[in-house]
Formats: sequence, structure tokens, C-alpha cells
Amino acid sequence: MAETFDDTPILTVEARLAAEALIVDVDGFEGPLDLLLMLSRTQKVDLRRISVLQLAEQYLLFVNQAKDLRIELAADYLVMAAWLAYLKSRLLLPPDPTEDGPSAEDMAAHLAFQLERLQAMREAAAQLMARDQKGRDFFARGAPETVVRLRQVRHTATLLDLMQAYARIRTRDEFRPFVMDRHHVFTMEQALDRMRGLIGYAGEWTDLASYLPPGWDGHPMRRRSATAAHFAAVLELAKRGQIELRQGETFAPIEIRRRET
Amino acid sequence: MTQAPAERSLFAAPVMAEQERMVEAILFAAADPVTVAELTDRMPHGCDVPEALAHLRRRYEGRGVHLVRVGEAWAFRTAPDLGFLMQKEAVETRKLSRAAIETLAIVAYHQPVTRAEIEEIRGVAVSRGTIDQLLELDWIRFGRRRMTPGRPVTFVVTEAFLDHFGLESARDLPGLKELRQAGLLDNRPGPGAAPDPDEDDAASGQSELFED
Amino acid sequence: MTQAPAERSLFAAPVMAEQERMVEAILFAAADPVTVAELTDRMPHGCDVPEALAHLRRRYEGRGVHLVRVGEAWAFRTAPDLGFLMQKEAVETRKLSRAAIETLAIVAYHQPVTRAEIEEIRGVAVSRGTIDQLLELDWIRFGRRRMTPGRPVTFVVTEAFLDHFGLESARDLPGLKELRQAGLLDNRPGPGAAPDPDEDDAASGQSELFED
Repeated sequence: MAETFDDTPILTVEARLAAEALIVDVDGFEGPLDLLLMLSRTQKVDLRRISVLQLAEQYLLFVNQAKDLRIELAADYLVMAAWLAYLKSRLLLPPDPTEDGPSAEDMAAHLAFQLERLQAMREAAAQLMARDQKGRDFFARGAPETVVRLRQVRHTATLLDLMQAYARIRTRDEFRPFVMDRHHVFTMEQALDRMRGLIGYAGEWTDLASYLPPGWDGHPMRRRSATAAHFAAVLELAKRGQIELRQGETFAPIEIRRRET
Repeated sequence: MTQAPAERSLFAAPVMAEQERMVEAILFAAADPVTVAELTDRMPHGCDVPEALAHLRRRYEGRGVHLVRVGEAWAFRTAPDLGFLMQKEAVETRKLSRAAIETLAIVAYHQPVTRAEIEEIRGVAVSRGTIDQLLELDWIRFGRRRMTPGRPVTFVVTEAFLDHFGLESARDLPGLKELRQAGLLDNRPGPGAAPDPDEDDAASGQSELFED
Repeated sequence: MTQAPAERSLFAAPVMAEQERMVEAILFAAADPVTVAELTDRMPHGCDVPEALAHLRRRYEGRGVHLVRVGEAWAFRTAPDLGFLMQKEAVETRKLSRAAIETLAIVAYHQPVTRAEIEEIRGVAVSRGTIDQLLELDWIRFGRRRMTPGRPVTFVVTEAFLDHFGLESARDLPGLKELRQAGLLDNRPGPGAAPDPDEDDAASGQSELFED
């Protein structure tokens, strides 16, 4: 590669130095600005006094040589080359007063600024990394004590919560599906439970009325409820074949007895 | 790297003050207590580690951290009297459970009330935990035993309860009528609902409370 | 409030020497910097944490362990000149790429800075991996969105960054003043058409990055 290089006509020292940059893999550059910054170093002057025109020439030479060497340059290198070629022509020509837009000097100044800024950031990055670093130069506590978290639960309730809770309970009472007074209702389930316990002892025919629980035969409402419940329970037990039941005639007492098994 | 006061030769041990700094830094950064042997090993040649440790220990006397011996090794530890700083109390406020607030409400409105009565009013069993929680919060306490068979204990609300809910006495609790007026009982009773037969009982239970 | 021990009431703050011990204990026990706010929170009521810190910092001057400020927080760190003793504790850090180091420096010196601005300064696209790596190290974080079209997010450096590089604040970055005076930290837009064909792509790449 270097030999191919030497064959190409190189006119200036700067250009020769620039050409040496080719030896560096193009992939090693982080884009055209990085390459420009590298090329600018060959001018060996403060970046603030750099000749952008000269830099443009160096860059264009680099791109041409890359082309000669059939090195494929990324698109942004070519875009930069086109822009620098334009800038170079503008810098070489006397300013055209009819032309709008920024002057060539402004563009050149901005490019110089960009290079200076990138260089400054590189130096800042180097200074930053040269600082003492934690875990390398200085160290944190190796055996930190963990803070014990004592969790204390505090229960809260407001007066409103309290009243709403009470209201909820009372409202629930009012919403009982049985609006009838439960005191006067004997359910079939209750009767069934009762009868199941009692028929075990009943071998003889007995009047159903005698099975009514104590205290349920006085008040008419209670008697009716208990009677109905027990009658329904007895029918259920007969259906299950646990008892037999009979009635002599209409309105005669209903008698039951345990069915022998 | 030289740490060096001027006259020190290349192989001389650092001055004691410097050795003390070194021990201090090593012990600070170490994850575990460090033995004298290991300290000696890690420090420049010729250091007197036991002496440096003795100096350092004195320096930290009465400070917020102490240099302590842990078996054969040394470590920095928080001064025992400052242990409380290593605790962070996190107060977490939590709403009282529905069962608890309902039980509390029943005690407040019906006191003195037995557990069986609470269960009857709520319609479900009251867990031991709920009662315990309310006792622990100091919002309810045991009242007099009821003079009925089994002599069950009763529950009443406490001063702390009144304090927390901003009540002068349990009598200040709004009654059902007021609750309804306040819109807290906006659920209208179903059609044909009989007047609540318990209303009288509740009232009598409450009046019983305020006799004494 | 008086700190004289004799007439100290139950609620008076501890004397300054005691406050210093407390701050010492808390900071010694913590691996990460502790903010003044958290210190105040953990100490008894009425303590003057900044003053206690000032006393403590002076006390540790020249010792093996230093009290350092990290942003709004404080931490004990071993003296940098003794790092050679701590090879055992040294942590292998993944080597950062040149792109990552430069990006980090640009964020630190130009913060808050958008991705497009980082790319403008470096002259190349910033890969997602670079940003991710710095975010993962917890050295940079998202700042506020810029109030410009597209509302791009910005990046700023974190407290962990300051801690790692031993900086009290981002203002203490080396050479910051000189760079500012030289105008090298100005956001100077290029005259007319900037040679940056990627600008649009960069912007879209940015929004794409922060959509999730």
C-alpha cells in the first residue's frame, strides 16, 4: 500500500503527511470531522490560526488518494469532500456581493470552531479520565451498615369511617329479606332438624300436633307457622321413607310413626 | 508513588502518622475485619501495624465510630450509643379493616357489649384477631362482666378512642336518625319494611351504658 | 436554641460535638453519599447538619479517610494517595470506548445536552449502545426535555458520576471555566447549511430511542 502511495505525485510536505494518514485504517476515524482534526495537526499551529483553505486541500487530497487506492469511503466523507470543495472555491474567489447566505469566511470560521471544540472535548475527556476514580484510586466504605428499617404500622380510622361502618350494619338489618318478624317464623328446615331427632323414639302412632315445640302453640301466628313447618317436614320425611303418616278423615289429627327398617 | 516526608529513604518504613493513615484507609475500605497479619502484608515493608492500630484506636475513642477488635481482626464499627441512628422508623398508616371498624362501631354504639352481642349485630363471627387489634390500639377495653349466665365479659370504648375520634363522650356519637339525615343511611329500607325491632334494644343498651 | 448541656431541655438539639459524632456514624456506615436532607431526617430534631459536616470535614483533613461532598450529598472516601494499598478492593471497570468517554465528557461539560448536539460536536452519529452504556453505569441520566420543536430529551450527569470522579459538583469539572471563557461550550449553530446531513436522521433516531 505504501509503495502505491509513493508512486502518486506528492507536492508538499503537508500533503505527504496527509497521505501518511492513509496508512491509518479509514475505519479508525470517527467520521470526517475526526479526520479533519487529525489532518489539522499537520499544520502544527494553534487550531485558532489554522488555515481552513489548506485543510480543505489536505482533505480533498486524502479523498482523491483514497479513490486512487480504491478505498471505499463512507458517504459522509464524500459529502464533506463536496462541501469542502465548495468552500475552497468560495474562499479562493473574491466574494460575490449578490450572493445570499453566509460568507465563505463565516463557514471556514465555523469549521475551525468545530475542530477546536472537538479537540477541547477530547482534552476534557482525557482530563476527566485522568482523575482519581472511585474503586481505583479512592474507595467507599467496604462494610456498609445497612439501615434497619423498623416498620411501624399505624392504623387509622376517622369518625366518618366509624359512622359509615355502623350505618352499614344497621342498613343491612333493615334490608333483611324477611320483612316479617323472624320471631314468629318457624322454618321447615328447623322443623326437619327437630323431627329427625324426635322420630327415633316414636314407635307408636302419634299426633303431629304433639310434636310442636313448646312456646309455639299459644300465639296464633306462631302456631300456624310451626304447624305448617312441621307438616312440610313430615311430608319430606315420609317421602324419604323414614316415617309413615296417616289421617283418619278431613281435619282429623295427622298421625305419624317411625317406619320400621 | 512516594508518600513521603523528605528524609525518607527508599526502603525505610513510612512515619507512624502515615502508617496510621494507611491502616485507617485499609480498614475503612475492607469488606471484612482485617487481621494484623494481612495489614502487615498489605502495608509497606517495615511498618509497625500493632502500634499504628493502637494509635488509631485512641484517635477514634469517643468518636461516632470506634476501632474494635473482632477475634484476631480489626474493624470500624458504629459507636454503640449511636446504634439508634442506624434504624429508620417508617411509620406506615393503614386503614382499619372493615371487620375491625364495624366491631369498633358496635362497641361504641352499644357498649357495654359482649362478644356474642357483637356477633349477633354484625351477623358474622368476630375473630379473636379483630378484638385483639382493637384492644392493642387501645380503642376498646374490657368492661364489667355481664350479670347473666356465663358472666361474659363486655367491651367498652376507651379514652383513647374518644381522643382519636374527637369525641367528648360516646354519647356524642350521632344516632341513626342523624346518620340518615347526614346521608350516611341513604339506603332506604325496602318496601314494607317494618320498623327495626332492634332500634329500641339499641337505645336501651346505650342508655344502660350511660347510667354509671 | 441553646446547646449548652446544663440547661438542655428534653427537646433541645444535642451539642455540636455530639451532632458531629452522629453525622460521622451515619456517613461511615453508608457506602453511598447521604444527602443533607436525609442526614437531617435521621438526626434528632434541631440539629445543624451543615455545621456538623463542616466540623467533621476539618477533622478528617489529611487523614487516611476524607469527608467529601458529592453534589448535595456527603460521603467518606479513602484518601486518593493511598489507593495503592487497596488493590484487593479495586474493581475492574469495563474499558470505555473512545466514543463513550467523549460522549460522557460532552454530557458533563455541555449539560443539559441533546443527542443531536452530542452528534454535532463529535461530528458522527452517537450509537444507541454508547448512550445505553453510560445510562447503565448510572453516569448519565435523562434531563428535562428541551422546549424546542420535537421536544428532544436532554442528558445530564448523575451524582454517581460526580462520586466516581471525585467531583463536588459539575461546576468543578477540570478546565470548565477556561472552556467557557473560550466560548467552546457555546451552542453555536453553523452558518447557513451546516455540513451535517445526518441532522434529520439524528433527530428521528432520538425520538425513536425515547418512545419506549
